[in-house]
Amino acid sequence: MSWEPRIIAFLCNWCSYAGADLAGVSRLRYPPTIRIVRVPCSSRVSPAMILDALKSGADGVLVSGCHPGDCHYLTGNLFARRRFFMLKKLLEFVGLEPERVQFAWVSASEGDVFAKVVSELTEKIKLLGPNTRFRKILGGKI
Amino acid sequence: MFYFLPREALKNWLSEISKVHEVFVPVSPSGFGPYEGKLYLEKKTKLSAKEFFLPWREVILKFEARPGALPSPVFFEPVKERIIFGVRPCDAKGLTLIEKVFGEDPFFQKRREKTILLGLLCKEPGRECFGWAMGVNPFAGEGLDALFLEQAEGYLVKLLSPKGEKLFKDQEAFEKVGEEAQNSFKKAEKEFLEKHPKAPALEKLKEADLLKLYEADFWEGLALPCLNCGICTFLCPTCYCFDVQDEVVGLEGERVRLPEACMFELYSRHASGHNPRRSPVARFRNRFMHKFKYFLDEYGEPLCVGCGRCNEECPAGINLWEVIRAMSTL
Amino acid sequence: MLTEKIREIAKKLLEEGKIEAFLCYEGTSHPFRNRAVLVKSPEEVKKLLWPSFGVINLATPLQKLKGQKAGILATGCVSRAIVVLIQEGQLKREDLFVVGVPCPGMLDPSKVRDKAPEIIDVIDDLKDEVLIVTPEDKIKFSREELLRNNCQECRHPVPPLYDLLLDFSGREKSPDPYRRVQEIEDLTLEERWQWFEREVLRRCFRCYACRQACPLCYCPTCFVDDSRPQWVGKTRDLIDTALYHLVRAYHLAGRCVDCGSCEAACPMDIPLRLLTKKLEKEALLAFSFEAGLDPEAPLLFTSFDENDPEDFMLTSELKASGKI
Amino acid sequence: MVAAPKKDMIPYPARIERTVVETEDGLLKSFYLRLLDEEASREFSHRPGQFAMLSVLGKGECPIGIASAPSEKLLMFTVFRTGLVTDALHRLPEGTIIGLRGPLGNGYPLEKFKGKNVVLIAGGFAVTTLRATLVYLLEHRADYGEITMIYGARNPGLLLYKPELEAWKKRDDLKLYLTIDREAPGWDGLVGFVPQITEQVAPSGENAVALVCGPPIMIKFTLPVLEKCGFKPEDIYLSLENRMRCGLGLCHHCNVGPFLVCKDGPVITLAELKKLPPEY
Repeated sequence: MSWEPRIIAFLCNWCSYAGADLAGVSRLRYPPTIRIVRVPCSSRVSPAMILDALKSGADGVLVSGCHPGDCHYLTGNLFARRRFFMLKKLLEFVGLEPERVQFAWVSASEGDVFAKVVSELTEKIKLLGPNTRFRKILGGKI
Repeated sequence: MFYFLPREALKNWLSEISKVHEVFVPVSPSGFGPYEGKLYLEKKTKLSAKEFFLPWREVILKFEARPGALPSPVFFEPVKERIIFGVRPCDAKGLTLIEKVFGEDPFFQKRREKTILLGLLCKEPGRECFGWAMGVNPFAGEGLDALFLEQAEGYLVKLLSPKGEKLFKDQEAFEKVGEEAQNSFKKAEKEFLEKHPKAPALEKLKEADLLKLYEADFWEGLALPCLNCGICTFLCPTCYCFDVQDEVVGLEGERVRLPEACMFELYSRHASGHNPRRSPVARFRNRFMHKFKYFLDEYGEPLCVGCGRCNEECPAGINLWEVIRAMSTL
Repeated sequence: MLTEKIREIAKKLLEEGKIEAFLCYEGTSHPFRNRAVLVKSPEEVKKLLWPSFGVINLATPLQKLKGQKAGILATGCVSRAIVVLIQEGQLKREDLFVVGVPCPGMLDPSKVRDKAPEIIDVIDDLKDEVLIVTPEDKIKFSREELLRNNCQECRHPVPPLYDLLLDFSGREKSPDPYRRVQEIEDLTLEERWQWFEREVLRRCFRCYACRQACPLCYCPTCFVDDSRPQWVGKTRDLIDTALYHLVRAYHLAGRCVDCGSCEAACPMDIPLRLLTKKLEKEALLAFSFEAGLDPEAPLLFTSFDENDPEDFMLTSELKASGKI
Repeated sequence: MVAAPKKDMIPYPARIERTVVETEDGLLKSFYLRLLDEEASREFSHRPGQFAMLSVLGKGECPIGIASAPSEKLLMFTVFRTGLVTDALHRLPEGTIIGLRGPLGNGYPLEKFKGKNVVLIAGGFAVTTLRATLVYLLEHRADYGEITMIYGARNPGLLLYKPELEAWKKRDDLKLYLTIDREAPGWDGLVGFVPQITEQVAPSGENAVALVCGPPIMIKFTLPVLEKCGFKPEDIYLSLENRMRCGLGLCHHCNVGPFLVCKDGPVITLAELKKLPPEY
């Protein structure tokens, strides 16, 4: 059996979740690799949540929110953008594969973009292989 | 009984016994590791041999992580009998103090049973050492199975237990030595004890009133620089507090025991949020009251072997002696 | 000389009743360790000194003094930590009397420690030379060599906030603050993970001294101590330890003033500062942001710019390659 | 009478036979447990005032007072939902197997109370081990003098063990005073805080012991009342609680000065308590 990546996707309730919904309703094809966690806003997603997903065995994490200017809470995504920028730099710095943690803007009307994002991310992670670096194993390395 | 091991034969002998035993030695200034040719014997290591008896991660149960599953107990079971070489006498003494509390704890006991402890006397006391003041006689080798004294040509080895005697019964590298060698050991011991008396502070602490000590006003000032981190407790060869945690990954679960520091806010916090030692100074006070009053009152000895690691490593510059001085001159 | 100045001003402030207590450093029996001390009367100021080894930021113990008007000796990084604490509502400006000092930099205990097997005393001229006194000898070293890494890389030796600035000529701004960060950045991804695992994860035994020493880690309950959900396992598991160090560093993004207390407190000599220094570098390059310079300014993460970079995002990448 | 606690920290498997939601806010739930291991079940004997560690694998353990009397077939624990483990416990359906380690701690020295009057004073959900005590006392009614119980809760909906309270009310060999903090519709009993009611009831300290369990604030104000009634500090029994890990006197989390709540307690007389630092 070939290995399929497992990707945790934190989608904002107002745009990206609706975008994912639209992708489904429109019967767009994309790989069944994501497990969606609906969050009120992309800025709700903390680094601990992202790293916890990887630690628990996810092969990749996607955080997706509204385009700048479209945030339901006006500026949540703009705060989030700065934070994710810094987080991504930090993760790269310590040698975590940068492809595993991705950020996107997907609006409610962009079902096609959502499908593309998932396909592309799946491809990237397939190239990397399973997440062994940041996955916790009981009684593992000390 | 005494043996002698020529200095150059040490590494060879460690390799030899590694074939039969699991051998750990001090490998760097940081601490112990399996013997693979590397040996650091200049000074006492940062981490003591405590980690072999109260390990960083002692699994006590394994279980399937679903409601209603039955756990299976796990006990430490080494494939080969363990030997830890290069344990400092103060650290071994620390184990005997822990044993006063953990005498019936099967996890600690199992590890004691399956381990042979070979001690090594320090050439010189370190700058922060004060074991003698706490009543530790390093030459007595309490808690050890054998004790190595470094001399000009090699190591004089004093056997201290049946386990030690059994190990050395047929070690070819060692030669039996006579009375002269024994006398040189005794002489070294005598010289050491004359130079290093027990501190009178301990007797004063025994007599001190517990509540008066607790209420003393010096605690606030002493605790001000304290960061309430866990360095002193984790490095201490006598600190034995532990935490119990359930760890789950997927369907696999383990209940583990791990070292815990009384300096942490979480240490005494109830699930309700109430914390009897909420303030940093209360936690600071509790640590020293435990070592130099509660434990001393109950067992007649302080919960401290004077290894000086806390003084050496405390980033805030807290000195244990200043605390003892304040407590004993109240 | 600096010591006399400090005593003089502390005495004056206490005598005039401008402050109730003065927070500074004192000596210890250990030749290269200083300790925070709080003096409450003019008679006590003789304890105080300029700490060549004052490695723990005084803004950390300062937070134990809430409610009393305190004076504090502040180098650049202490002052900057105070600024951040004021920005974040943890300290009140009016409770403080900040005695600033243009900082000559401090010495690194672990660098000094390695210079001789036994050291009795360390004599620091606060300019060019350090004498390490051993039982047999006095050995001369260049001060620059023995400085703490964060002092070598310091961008703000002069305090940005003070009530009074001592007359002293401290260090110049570092011309090359990100050299060590650059060394890590130049490694391959694989090498960087190996570095992280070897230098950080395997050494750490979770004493949390880095968190406790940090003047800006003041949360009543740290995320490490949360139980519902429990983000971080408590054992020395490498991944849990990684999660701790990454989130700890991240929580200091745009806040860290590079005082180096975390690294100095670490008993295992983990290069913790590199993580926060990396974030400091990124904040400076991408957002022209530096922490702790102006108590009125917004924080990095409580502000944004519409033109903040977003080329790191997957959607930007897809757009650039014409896929969306 | 009481078996020495197992030292290995391995819990007995115990089945939740029945659960009862005790209070209207749903935060208190009683768990009736049966030990699966027959030998353990035979050996398990406790005295009122002791506790056990209940464990939900994957979440952890927590110390809970044993609310059932030794004579009762099922072990009963009334658990306040407040932390990680108790929250998990509350979610478990009947029939689930959990872990149980105990009995732990000292319990009340009930033999010492023989021939004496016994006053039980409880506030809120701390009543649990006093329920065990009362059941025991009533079973051995002839051994004891007058038995008085004062039990208060914030409102009627927060009183535990209501069917039993009704039955106890009817007994003439027990003086039962139930009280609530403020007037509430449908409540025709006493109104007032426990210390006030204790003052009104004024039990005599003559040849009597008092067992007090409740929130710290209630205890703080009840103790002076009892001393005024003539109870000596040696005759006032309290039950402490602190964060705990092992329950065996090893891990040291629960220390109040030199006193380990898990091993030396949880029951302690006021006289002993006065010798300890106030860290509880």
